[in-house]
Amino acid sequence: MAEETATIDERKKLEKVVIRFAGDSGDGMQLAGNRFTDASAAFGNDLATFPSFPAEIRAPAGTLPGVSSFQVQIADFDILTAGDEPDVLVVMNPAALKANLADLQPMGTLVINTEAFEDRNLTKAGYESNPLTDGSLNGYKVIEVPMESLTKEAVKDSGVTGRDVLRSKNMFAVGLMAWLFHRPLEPTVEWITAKFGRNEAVKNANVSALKAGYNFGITTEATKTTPFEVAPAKMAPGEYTTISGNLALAWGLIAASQAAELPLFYASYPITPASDILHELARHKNFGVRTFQAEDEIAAVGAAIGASFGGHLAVTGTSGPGLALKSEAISLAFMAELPLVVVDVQRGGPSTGLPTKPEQSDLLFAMYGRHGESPLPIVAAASPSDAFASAIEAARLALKYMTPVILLSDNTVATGAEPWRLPDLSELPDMSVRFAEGPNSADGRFLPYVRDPETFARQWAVPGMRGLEHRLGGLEKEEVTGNVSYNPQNHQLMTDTRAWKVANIANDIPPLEVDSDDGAEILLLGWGSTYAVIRAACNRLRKDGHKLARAHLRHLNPFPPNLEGVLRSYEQILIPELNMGQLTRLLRAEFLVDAASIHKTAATPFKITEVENRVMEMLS
Amino acid sequence: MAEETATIDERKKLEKVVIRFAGDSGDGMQLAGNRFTDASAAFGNDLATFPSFPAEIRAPAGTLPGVSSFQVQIADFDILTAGDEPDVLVVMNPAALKANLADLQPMGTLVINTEAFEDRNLTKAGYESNPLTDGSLNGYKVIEVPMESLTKEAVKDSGVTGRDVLRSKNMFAVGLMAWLFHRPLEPTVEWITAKFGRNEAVKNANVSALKAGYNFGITTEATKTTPFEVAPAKMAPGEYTTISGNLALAWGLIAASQAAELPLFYASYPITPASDILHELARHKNFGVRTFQAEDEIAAVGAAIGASFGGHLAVTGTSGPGLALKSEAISLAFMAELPLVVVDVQRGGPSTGLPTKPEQSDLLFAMYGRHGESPLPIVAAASPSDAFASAIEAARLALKYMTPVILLSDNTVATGAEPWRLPDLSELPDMSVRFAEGPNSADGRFLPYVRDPETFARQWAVPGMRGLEHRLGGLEKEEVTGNVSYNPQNHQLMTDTRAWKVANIANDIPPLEVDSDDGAEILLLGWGSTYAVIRAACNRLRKDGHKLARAHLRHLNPFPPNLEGVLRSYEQILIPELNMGQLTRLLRAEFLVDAASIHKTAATPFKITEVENRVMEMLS
Amino acid sequence: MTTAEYTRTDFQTDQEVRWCPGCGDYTILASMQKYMAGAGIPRENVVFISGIGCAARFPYYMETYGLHSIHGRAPAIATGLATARPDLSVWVVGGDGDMMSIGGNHLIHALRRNVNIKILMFNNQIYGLTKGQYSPTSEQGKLTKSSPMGSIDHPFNPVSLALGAEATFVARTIDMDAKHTGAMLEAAHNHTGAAFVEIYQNCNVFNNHAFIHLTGKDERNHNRIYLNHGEPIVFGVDDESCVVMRNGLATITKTASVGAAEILVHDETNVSQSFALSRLSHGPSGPTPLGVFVDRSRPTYESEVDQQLAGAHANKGAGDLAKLIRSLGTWVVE
Amino acid sequence: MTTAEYTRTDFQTDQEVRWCPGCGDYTILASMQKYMAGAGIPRENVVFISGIGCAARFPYYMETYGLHSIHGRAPAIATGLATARPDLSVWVVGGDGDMMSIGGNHLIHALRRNVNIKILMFNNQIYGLTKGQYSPTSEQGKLTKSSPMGSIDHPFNPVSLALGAEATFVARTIDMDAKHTGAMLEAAHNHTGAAFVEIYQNCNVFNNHAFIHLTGKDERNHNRIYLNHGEPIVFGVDDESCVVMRNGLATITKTASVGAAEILVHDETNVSQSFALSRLSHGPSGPTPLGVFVDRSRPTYESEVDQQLAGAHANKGAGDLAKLIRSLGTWVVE
Ligand SMILES: Cc1ncc(C[n+]2csc(CCOP(=O)(O)OP(=O)(O)O)c2C)c(N)n1
Ligand SMILES: Cc1ncc(C[n+]2csc(CCOP(=O)(O)OP(=O)(O)O)c2C)c(N)n1
Ligand code: SF4
Ligand code: SF4
Ligand SMILES: [Mg+2]
Ligand SMILES: [Mg+2]
Repeated sequence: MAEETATIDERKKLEKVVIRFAGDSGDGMQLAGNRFTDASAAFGNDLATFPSFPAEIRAPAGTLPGVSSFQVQIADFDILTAGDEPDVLVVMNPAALKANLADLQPMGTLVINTEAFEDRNLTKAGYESNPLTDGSLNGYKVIEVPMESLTKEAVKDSGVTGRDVLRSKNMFAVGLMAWLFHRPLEPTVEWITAKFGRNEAVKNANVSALKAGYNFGITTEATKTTPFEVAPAKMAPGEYTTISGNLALAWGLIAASQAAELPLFYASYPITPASDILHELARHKNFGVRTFQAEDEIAAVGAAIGASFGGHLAVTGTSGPGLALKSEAISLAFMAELPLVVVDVQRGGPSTGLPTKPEQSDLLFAMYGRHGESPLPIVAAASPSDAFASAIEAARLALKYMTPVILLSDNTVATGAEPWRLPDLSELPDMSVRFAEGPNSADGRFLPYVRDPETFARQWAVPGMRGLEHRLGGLEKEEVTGNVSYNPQNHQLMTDTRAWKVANIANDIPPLEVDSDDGAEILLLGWGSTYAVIRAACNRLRKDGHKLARAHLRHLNPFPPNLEGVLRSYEQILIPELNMGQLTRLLRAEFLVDAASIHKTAATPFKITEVENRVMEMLS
Repeated sequence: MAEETATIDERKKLEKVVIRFAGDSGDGMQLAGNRFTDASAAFGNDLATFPSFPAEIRAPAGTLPGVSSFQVQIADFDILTAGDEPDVLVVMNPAALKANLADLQPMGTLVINTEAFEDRNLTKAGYESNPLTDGSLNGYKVIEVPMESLTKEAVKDSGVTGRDVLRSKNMFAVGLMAWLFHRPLEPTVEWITAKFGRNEAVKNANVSALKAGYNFGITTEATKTTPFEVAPAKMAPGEYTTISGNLALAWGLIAASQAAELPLFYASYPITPASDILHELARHKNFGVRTFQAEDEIAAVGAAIGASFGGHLAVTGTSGPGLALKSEAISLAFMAELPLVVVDVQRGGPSTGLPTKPEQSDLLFAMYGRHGESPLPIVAAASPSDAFASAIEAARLALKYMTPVILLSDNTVATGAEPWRLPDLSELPDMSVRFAEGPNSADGRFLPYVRDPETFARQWAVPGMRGLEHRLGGLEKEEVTGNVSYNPQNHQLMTDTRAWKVANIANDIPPLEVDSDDGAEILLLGWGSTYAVIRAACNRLRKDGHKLARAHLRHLNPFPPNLEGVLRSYEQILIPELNMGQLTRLLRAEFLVDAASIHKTAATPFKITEVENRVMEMLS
Repeated sequence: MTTAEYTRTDFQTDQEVRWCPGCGDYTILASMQKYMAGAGIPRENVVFISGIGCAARFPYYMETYGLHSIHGRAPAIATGLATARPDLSVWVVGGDGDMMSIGGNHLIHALRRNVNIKILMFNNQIYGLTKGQYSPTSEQGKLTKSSPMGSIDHPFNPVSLALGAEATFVARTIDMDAKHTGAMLEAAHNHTGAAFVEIYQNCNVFNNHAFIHLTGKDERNHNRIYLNHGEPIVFGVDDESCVVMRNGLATITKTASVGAAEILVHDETNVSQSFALSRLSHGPSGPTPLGVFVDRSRPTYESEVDQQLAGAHANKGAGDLAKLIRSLGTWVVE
Repeated sequence: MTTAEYTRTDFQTDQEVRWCPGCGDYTILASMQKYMAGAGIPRENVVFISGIGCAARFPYYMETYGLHSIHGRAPAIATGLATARPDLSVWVVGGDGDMMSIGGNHLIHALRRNVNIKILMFNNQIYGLTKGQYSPTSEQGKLTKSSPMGSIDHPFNPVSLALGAEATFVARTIDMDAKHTGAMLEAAHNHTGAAFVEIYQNCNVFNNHAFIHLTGKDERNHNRIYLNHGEPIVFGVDDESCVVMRNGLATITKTASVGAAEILVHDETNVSQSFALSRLSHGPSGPTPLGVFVDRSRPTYESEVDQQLAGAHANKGAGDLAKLIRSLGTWVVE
């Protein structure tokens, strides 16, 4: 077959490569990126992706705000982030070039859809002269491709007409990249067939464009650049899939519902970047999942509280602005001691902020974002695949301790994707719930605030259970009976009890694991989506011979019991955060440790080098 | 006159005395307490009050939850709290006795309305035998008064009938206390006349009951106890009034509106204990004050934001649950950089909590209670009268720095009363606002995010100003232009700028004043309503010869610039708080100081002795 | 105990009832306990959910399951509970502030969705618990603590609002008429879907005599217009008055002055006509219709949820987690 | 520049308009800019306030004052602004989600209070900005991302809801009919008080053709029922159809089949009758009334606020702070 003409030996062997597809929102770049990613995953590469798209549904075609991009890093070893500067940049129009060129590696490869570089588009992108001809691309390896006419030509027999003709040009790009990186075409052809099977013309057009792109590579022998090769990654043996954080979180909730043997009730009001959790769960009604799209976030958390009172595993999901609206009701669930998982997929704030950009700036809000003394357990997902286990852990704590739990995800986790080694489902934690079984007082009544001596969780009795009728509410409760009480000593007791109940969870979570070199002087401590970049920075620094320790917190409240000891074992501590240093503040307050913070709120994840450089500064 | 028969010399001279009136909600105890307080104020005593009433409008008559009480401390020197254990307890029924007796000083004076001690009432209060006769009151000086028949007798010619007859018995109690403490009757008579003037019968009844109480004291020669005397206090010269915190806060807002020459717009949704601010402001429409009772707290803050956009001094007031609901909109005001004062009159939390009880547990919520990075200035009122100046300060900061400001009050400040030396109104701060005067860009446009180089406040242009049309919003703003921007560097810049703008306020607030003894080893640091108890504890400890320092924070964010220095000057720091140690957490995080915390959430203010004892422990 | 053996006291709790003496809430509580005793619903399947306010303390006094939640959110919480647990009998209780001020949005959404919950709004036209501010149902001009020169808010007509919000059942009754209250509770319960019942309730402390035109010995005979499905709408002493439709408006006239055929016949299934009836009074200051305005049928929200679950189950089989996590395609690393 | 000299471009901003090509929002924006150019209101006195959504980006494109606020809260913010500044012309713009889902409560309260704000709801029956979930005006059964088996929410009828909420002005128009849109904007502006205008708006990306029955070349002639005050309600080709009242219901029939006197005459001041008209359609799937449903007069909220301020001023004189702080009585310590 033609695909084989370029042999592996002629190709550049790379350990990893970062590719970015960029074009207009209408150019189908997300789809192109995803297809390429899946083909790479199937080929056995490790990978991590970072999609980026405008907050507008569709900003004007050809303009800078309209640029959409998708970055993927593929490697033959265990990688973590979508990478810093791309090695290869595919641009479909001048705006995409303008918005992305600064990130491309020096001497990086630039694949350009030349036909889009006509005057109107150049003006829209703010170019005064044509970069293709004015010498400004001299520092790069440019592959010029007349993608539109080639696509037109390729699809002319497929049966598509009008707009649909050029729609396939993203597949042309995927095909070309497949050649460049020696990806198989089959997974993509299969996908196209599954997706467009019913529309023969569109299917044919896409397959033809894909192959045309691949063939263009072969034919032109890559317009004189050498094709790249990334060998399959050495990943732990097992069965893998590629998963985004939102999907993993949704599936984790379903898994928790099965482990707890409780129906799942998910109430939400759509909001970027959390909506996909709702969409995903809505598709799985055969798992007994009820999704409720509420009139607003308050109604969503309210409905979840109602479902929790009714004995379901109740979850409500949102992003920052929605968490703000839920604050008062979460406080009710805290007082009523009802299990509830509150998912916050963080995005750039404050206010409406930057809805499609990553940020970790809701940690202190999760911690202190309620009036009165109302501490809650907080769990954070570290990566797309980790969202599965984090969701299960959040549900486990909520049910076992009869409390709302905040589960933090963020835009990077939620919309990024990575290979996920499928878990052994028989090893899900035991989460079976023990409902109250009968009256628990000498006089035959049910007292809702009788507590488990170990967890201090109160008993859960749900409507329908005969003889256990009781009333809950938001006024201070009398210990044991749960009656309304304004008694001063009781208020003190209950405040202490609620705080203690949450603090005590520290005894029920694994100690913080530290990946430490002997003689490490500096501890890199993270939480949430900085996991990938911290590990990557660590890997690089270690390759350079530096001795480091690295740990990542899944539990932000309470902290793992050994955290203080860990902190005191290192001379220096560095905490990278996509905020103004929120975990750092918590640790300072809690342990009086002078941890250093590297933080930013620049609507983008850390670059590995940013963390690396800071560590180097601290080491010197 | 009969009143003079007991001469001063025969009376016990006291420096201070604590009196508590307690009865059923329907017995008019708050009114009795207030009348007695005013009479004492007029007499020149310093005083502080602490009302306490059930959260129910009217819990069942005669029951414990129905008990309402009012405590006042009067003194001949500068006092601060309503006192710990009362010296004199007036009880109108068995429930009031049961609920309050434990607090009475050993050998304290107990004034009892004996006629209420019949079987039904005893049962309702949960007494199995009659405390009047079973010896359980042996440790007290009991003054038994058949108050009902005496009142009936006294008012029989006044013209009142039915229920109104016994309504006056609270005035009987006030009269008796007036005799006991040698208060003049005139202020009370005047007040009755002003209040009931139009209803001759009710007026007469109240005056007669009042005098009857006084005369009962004279006649029975205090049933053999010696009457008390508290000489007028030595207060700073000046004109005084007695003021509650809610009123002082409302008046402070009016003063700010005058100083800023902006109309005041107050939007609120009723909530205990903040409602009285709304009620008070609604009465002063002739000051150009607009009050808006919104459909909920979100609408209230929304309307205030609208009014602020329109150029008014906009304020929204609430308590904890309402602050939770306002969180998202406050974040909008923060992003739009619009001036706004948000008043939170804290109460016992979490959730609905203890709506009528004091607590300071919203500090961390005020600090961190918004998604994203959104620091706000926080100002807290230390006492009822201090609410006046605090309100002015909050408004000053909001207007000068174009930012929402959180003004914290609490139940103790809001509903307590104290003498207030009237300020010299000509010394209100200069708060005149400089609106934008015209286009501020080279091309003749108005750019809303052009900043003052000193305060970093952006310019304020309001609708109606020609040529200054502009758009604000909650998406991230581009520096200078205020256009929507998803640019990463800009987001970092704006996050930093907003944080810096607030941090910079530290240079515009007075340094923390420390009332320090030479050689003081321990610093007592407080904020909000603990002011009084901390001062009182300090006074006592100093009388015992201890060397102490004491300081009180009005600004919780940013802190006064000298705070770190102050903290580092003392070996030990003690922070009393009615929460679980929230200021302590802030200081630990900010300065890594190991401050000690004495805290409680027991629905009552600190007792002086609680603070005193803790200091003694630390000193030893 | 079987449901047939219930008496009123079986629905009383050990909590002292803490309303002001004379408050209309007592009467409504008694009507509810009486109704429940005879309703035949097992106590353990009944849930009362309320927000905050005097009225909202109701759940503490009903020996059933209950949740005294937060201000305004009871309809949302009840929606979640009823959707999760269609087997229960879910009742929502709240004041006019709770339901129509802060809770207005949840109320109208619960009504349009036709969640099978019974919403009782105790309308005393005042904020009781916070000691007397005007509410969204207070008449204009009302002097209260927050409106010392008179309220300027034009009030809602709760029946009109509910009808405009697609309610399938709307009724009005009054605390003092215990029999009628009981009948409305029964009708609400028998309706499959969201039921909204406005109950005029006297707050004798902060808004005494608000309903005097409907409760005064004399006035009530002139002003209570009882609606009965299929019957001509007549009222007053000896049915002296009646309602007719004139120029698209429901209008009161003397029965003697019109032919029998002209008298409007009440039709619970006709939303437009009932809306017109709701405009006869805007607050209880004159002749005011009481009874069921609308009772029509539409599938309940939770029944449709259940149907979709059952449908998905039938089509795809019980959820298989192992399959789900493989659904995007997998590959194996050896 | 005087207001007489305004042209449409004077209301365009320097911001690129960022809706999808073909979105109905463009048409409405053009209608608004055209209307504003001729309305005679000084630009600096005009304020557009919106929430969040595609529609809610509107203020960025109007060269007036503007506030792109947060989701659902625009009516509340506008209420504050209009109350503080009755001299301004305050417009609220939002989508069906913004106004009727999260913002439903503020909407109905603004309407009952009759705040002098003009509320334009761009109803595309979908959540556009969040990429296509069903909204409170989506038809039942709609397949969306969040309702893969079809939406089970019974939608609001926005006109009915507004009428039930005591609105003094309610109208409906459609993006594609720019002339009618302009006329509705003008009528809303001319109305003194809260005006609610539902504008059917095509979202060609997530809900294309939702209004095809009213915009399709052929269908529109059959389905647009234009309401005109004082005129009999006839529509269709050659006015072949008309509306009559039957058994309290507005009903469509053939014009030829009824006597002229029987045809319903539209009366903007009659809420009951207009409510009946609003029930003719529940979403734009057949004959649907367009035009002003109700336009009646009630004092505006802000005028009453101002009156109370003026009254207090007249009675008590200008506020005197020195007196105020002494109003509880004072004493002097020498
Ligand atoms: C979020 C919040 N805002 C305000 C309050 C204060 N609040 C409690 S009940 C109430 C209104 C009471 O009126 P209504 O609902 O009519 O009940 P009623 O007391 O008259 O029965 C208010 C404003 C609160 N508890 N929570
Ligand atoms: C508090 C909050 N919740 C949710 C969102 C997400 N969100 C933005 S716009 C929108 C709905 C958009 O629909 P609509 O109001 O009909 O406007 P359209 O985009 O269709 O014009 C939602 C749910 C948000 N921005 N803020
Ligand atoms: S305040 Fe009014 S509504 Fe509340 S309990 Fe008292 S009488 Fe009833
Ligand atoms: S998503 Fe729909 S409503 Fe939004 S801009 Fe695009 S076409 Fe218009
Ligand atoms: Mg009420
Ligand atoms: Mg929409």
